[in-house]
Amino acid sequence: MIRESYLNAATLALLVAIPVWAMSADEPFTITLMTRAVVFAIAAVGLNIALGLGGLVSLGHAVFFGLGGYAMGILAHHAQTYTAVTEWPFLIEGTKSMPVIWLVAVVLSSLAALVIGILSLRTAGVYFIMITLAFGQMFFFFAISWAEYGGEDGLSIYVRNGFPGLNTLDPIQFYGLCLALLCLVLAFAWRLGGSPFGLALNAARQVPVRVETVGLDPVRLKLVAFVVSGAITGLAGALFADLNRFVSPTMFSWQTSGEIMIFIIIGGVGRLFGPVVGALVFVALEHWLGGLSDFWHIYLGLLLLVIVLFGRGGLIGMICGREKVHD
Amino acid sequence: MTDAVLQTKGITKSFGALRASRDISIDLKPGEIHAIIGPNGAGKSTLIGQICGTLKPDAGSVHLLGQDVTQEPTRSRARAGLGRTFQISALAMEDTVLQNAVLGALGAAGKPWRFFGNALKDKALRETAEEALERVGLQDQARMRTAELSHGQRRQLEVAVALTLKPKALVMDEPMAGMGSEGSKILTGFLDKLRQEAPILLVEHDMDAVFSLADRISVLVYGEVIATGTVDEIRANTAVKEAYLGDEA
Amino acid sequence: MSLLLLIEQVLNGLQFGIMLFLMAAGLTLIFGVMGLINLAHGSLYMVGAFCAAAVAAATGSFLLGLVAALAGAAIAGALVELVVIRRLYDKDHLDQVLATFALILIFSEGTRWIFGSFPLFLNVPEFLSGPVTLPGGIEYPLYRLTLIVVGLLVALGLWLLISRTRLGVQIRAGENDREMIAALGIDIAKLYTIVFALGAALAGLAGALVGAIQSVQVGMGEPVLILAFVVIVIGGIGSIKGALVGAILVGLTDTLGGIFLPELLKLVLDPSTATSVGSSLASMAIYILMAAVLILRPAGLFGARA
Amino acid sequence: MKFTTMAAAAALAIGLTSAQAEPVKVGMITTLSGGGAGLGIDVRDGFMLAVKQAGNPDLEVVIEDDQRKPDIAVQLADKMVQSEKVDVLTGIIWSNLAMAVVPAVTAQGKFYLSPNAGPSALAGKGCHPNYFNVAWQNDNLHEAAGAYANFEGFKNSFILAPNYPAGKDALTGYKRMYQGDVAGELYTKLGQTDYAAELAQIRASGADSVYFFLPGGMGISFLKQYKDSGIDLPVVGPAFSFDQGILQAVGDAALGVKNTSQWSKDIEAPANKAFVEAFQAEYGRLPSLYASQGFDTANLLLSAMAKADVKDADAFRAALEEADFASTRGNFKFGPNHHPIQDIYVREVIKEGDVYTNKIIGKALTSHADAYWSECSM
Repeated sequence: MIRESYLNAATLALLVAIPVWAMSADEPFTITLMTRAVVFAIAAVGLNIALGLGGLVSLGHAVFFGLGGYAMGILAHHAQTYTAVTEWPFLIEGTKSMPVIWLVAVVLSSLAALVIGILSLRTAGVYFIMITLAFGQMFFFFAISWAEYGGEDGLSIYVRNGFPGLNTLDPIQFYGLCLALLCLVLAFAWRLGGSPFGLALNAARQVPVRVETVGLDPVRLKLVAFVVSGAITGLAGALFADLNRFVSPTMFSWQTSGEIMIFIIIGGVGRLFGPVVGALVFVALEHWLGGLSDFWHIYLGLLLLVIVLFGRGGLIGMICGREKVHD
Repeated sequence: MTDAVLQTKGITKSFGALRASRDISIDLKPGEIHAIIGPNGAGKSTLIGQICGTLKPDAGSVHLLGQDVTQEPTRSRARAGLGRTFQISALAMEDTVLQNAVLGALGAAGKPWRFFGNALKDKALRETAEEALERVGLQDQARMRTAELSHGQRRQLEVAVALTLKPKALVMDEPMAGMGSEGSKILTGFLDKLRQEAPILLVEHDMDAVFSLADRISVLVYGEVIATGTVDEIRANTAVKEAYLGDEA
Repeated sequence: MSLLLLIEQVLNGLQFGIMLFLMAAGLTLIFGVMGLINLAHGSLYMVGAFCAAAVAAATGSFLLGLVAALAGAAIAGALVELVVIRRLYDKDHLDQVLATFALILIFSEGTRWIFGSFPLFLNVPEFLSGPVTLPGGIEYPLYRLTLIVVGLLVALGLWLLISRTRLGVQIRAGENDREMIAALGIDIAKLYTIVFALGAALAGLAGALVGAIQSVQVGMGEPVLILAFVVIVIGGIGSIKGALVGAILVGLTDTLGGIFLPELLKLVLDPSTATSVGSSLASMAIYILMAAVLILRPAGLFGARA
Repeated sequence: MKFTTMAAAAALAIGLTSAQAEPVKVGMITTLSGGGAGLGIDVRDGFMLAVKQAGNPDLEVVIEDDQRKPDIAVQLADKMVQSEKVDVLTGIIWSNLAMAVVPAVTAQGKFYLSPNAGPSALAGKGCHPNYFNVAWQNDNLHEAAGAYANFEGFKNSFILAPNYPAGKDALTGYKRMYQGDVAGELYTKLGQTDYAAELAQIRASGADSVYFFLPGGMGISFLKQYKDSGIDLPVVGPAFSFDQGILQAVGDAALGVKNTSQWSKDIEAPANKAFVEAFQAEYGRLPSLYASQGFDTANLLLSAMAKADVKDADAFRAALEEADFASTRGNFKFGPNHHPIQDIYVREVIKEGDVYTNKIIGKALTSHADAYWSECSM
């Protein structure tokens, strides 16, 4: 058994080493793949706050991923066509600036998470899974028929958005940016886990009635977790859209929600680096298995089954054993 | 006569045809241990549920420190000073003993909205938590996972979490259940002293403990309080003997 | 819009709802008895349709195809239960969602591997094809009428099975108290396999019946699966009666919403905007219905309070 | 899935030699798994048949599966450009995937030859010198259907399509040519499989004909249910719902239905006869229009390779513009926006032995160009 902190450090080292190698070996596509994994990891770190800490099995996180994506798509679309997003009640211009887009993505997805959370948290268990799924489907069908922004065709952005001081078109620089954000989000999630809020949320997942008897409101704790979680997944959505320079309703589909959840389960639910390991492994599988056979989904399915049936706590659980007791 | 810390006035609760509480009026005075006894199915859990706020009575009211809290949720009653321990331990089993105690301190301080800073390194929270653990004798187990505690130790932790709230009144649901005789003895001694700090409404099956601790006893049968009085009065009460002690009498 | 057209559309909604019920009944039964969320239920629907298409093509008989669909889906269900599903009962919902999601991948690509990427042929049998004239002069396809009747018969059969048979007693016991069935000396493992196979057979039957008027292709199960989940969540998970009511509600909402929302909006918007906004709203309608039901009744219409 | 063909069958090459020795690397991104894989497989097989026949050792093809997901397609395009360093891309089936990929790769100086999708945005203002569409602009087949409706004298058509951009383009295309009235216009849910409600509306509308654009499984469902409903109006659709792959699944319900297509297996061009025979010999099934498009795409590319060096973009582009290859469609040339100018036929579904297939009954449009070329400036 390897200590989890060593494994985490090794994962971080890989996240730096592989792109550096890819650069020297002139394999820019490997960097693109790594960027994809890192962006997925951010989305999953977001979901993990709701799922791992709060126990909220949300099958609707694609909503936030998609909102982040469309925040980028719409703002950049208007910027590249030199039109205003809206002129009423006040003028909103498009933009090609990543920080602004990120801010909009985070605000939008938080608001959506607040509304969806308030409504969904009236239910629990399977009903919660299903009501979040329903909200996902609503956004999906809305996006498909929203002709102004491309409907099912989606929106193409011809040039990646800019970040002050960086050339984001250079794969390695954009990767660095995403990795920095991932580290930030991980640091946040780590601090959150040990914070008073994290402690209370953790207890609210296990024994809501206890949290209630010490004078706290477990539903409000979960709601805040859901909003924070949605905001981070929204940020990832904006990055994903910028990685592809494209957004489409697929980002809202229930399969997207399922995939974000799969990253976490592959890596290990509630583990700080679970989403990161899961996203890396998933992207690698998608790439290598896809190269082996047309029917690679079969192998992916079998692998997922093995992880669920025989691997308690995902890959990290298999390698490191149960979580160590925090001090 | 001093004012009651906790009081129910004629609370009534039915589940369908089953009348689980019938016009129950009991109170808890400062410094006392008031025991509730009764056979299985007498409605003890329903009564506690209404006092603590997990169930709403159909009629009647619950008063805490003179305030009508009938419509308040559990958490408001907790913040107002009502501590509770559960019959079946309700603890975060994956967390450590200390984390459970800190949770109580956190609730008492009413500050769960801090996303940064380690909860376990917060001086005020930790002191409150450690003090409570020490009082129940769990200081050496602070870093253990709660799931690894023995049954009796979990009971002690339940009490410790309740103590972190600095409660004005305690409701304890069978704290002795499943404890060895040694453990029961220690806990009995502890509760004996605790009553000066916070009066205790004690639901308990262990008659030795009840008779040695209680200042007053109420007997609940079929959702109704058939008698309230001192230990001696209850021992002498014929209605109780018939309804509750049955053949033994 | 004429009254006759309205009646015809209501019939359409009813028929769609009853097809959904066949899917949802198995799903809700499995959840009620075993507490399992089975995302792979749509795959069993697909298996039924493919079995029916293959056998009908080989024998030329639609009825043999139906038998094959029932048998094929039941066997596939029993196998899956024995190999995978029974290891999931004591796991949490999250693991169940993931494992059955994995089963979807395996079933879909496996079917494509065996049958290829092109849709299969399965047609309405000669004796059920074409329209009949109903009282009032409504022309309605005979096959769709048959579907309504078959669906109602299945609902009746399920009700009899659960209320009148020994298996039904065991199923009800399983829903109420898992320890009790063990205490009654019932072989739980066997009961679970039977219930799962029964649910699978219902899904397979639905797949074959619907496949005859739709397209028998890989991936046909997922859209129906989502709808079936909407149905059982609205009805209350575990309740057969809830599934029936939920299915008809969803069927009517979906069918009538698609027609009336654009028409209603034309009163306030210009026609092309109304058509487009109306169509969007219509495709969201059932999800809005589901969210609304859950917000008002968090455990569905007929669900036991969680 | 990735198989690299160095076209080892050089022995088969007869007289067709490349003018330049510079090899050309082609990246094909197409749908090979999941729903809709049939179309991608046909395009790939048609393309690879032409490659094999040519036996040109300078042509290397890399094939990847996009799973019909836009984000995967974009990622594969990045891979093709960054790692494989391809010169030409091709293969995408769906308009939404094309919109995600084409602008980015042409902006990076690569050529893109579309074997199937032709969204209007890329034909008009968004046209690009390096983008060539070898199939059709999305509206074309629908325009042809409109023209055919006039020819048949339809006065009151009921039209329906899914509620997404290609669906709206389809009905716009139909109405562009069609001169009669519209009895009803419906946008259905994407992926919808039950059309009972729509059929009831058609029956009640008093229309004299029906035009539908419902690709894939949607069309199969619609046709079966249409037949079963007993509605007796003539129905017309674009070739997508009547192609070789799905006709067998529709069966009798399709018999006699008219559809519009730029290709049919009975087009009287020698190249077409040879193609149909070779395809059947190679893969043991009849080719579809997607296969013919893949085949034409490869031959267009080969014809340009014979004339110019791909590294000389201007010369190569000029060679592509000439479209100097024997198309399976007979007449084929590019308009100023690099979209085809071609004849579009009306076909009828017939049964040949046990196999359902199409037969040409007339020409709907001759040397037809798309409606957007005037908006294109390049």
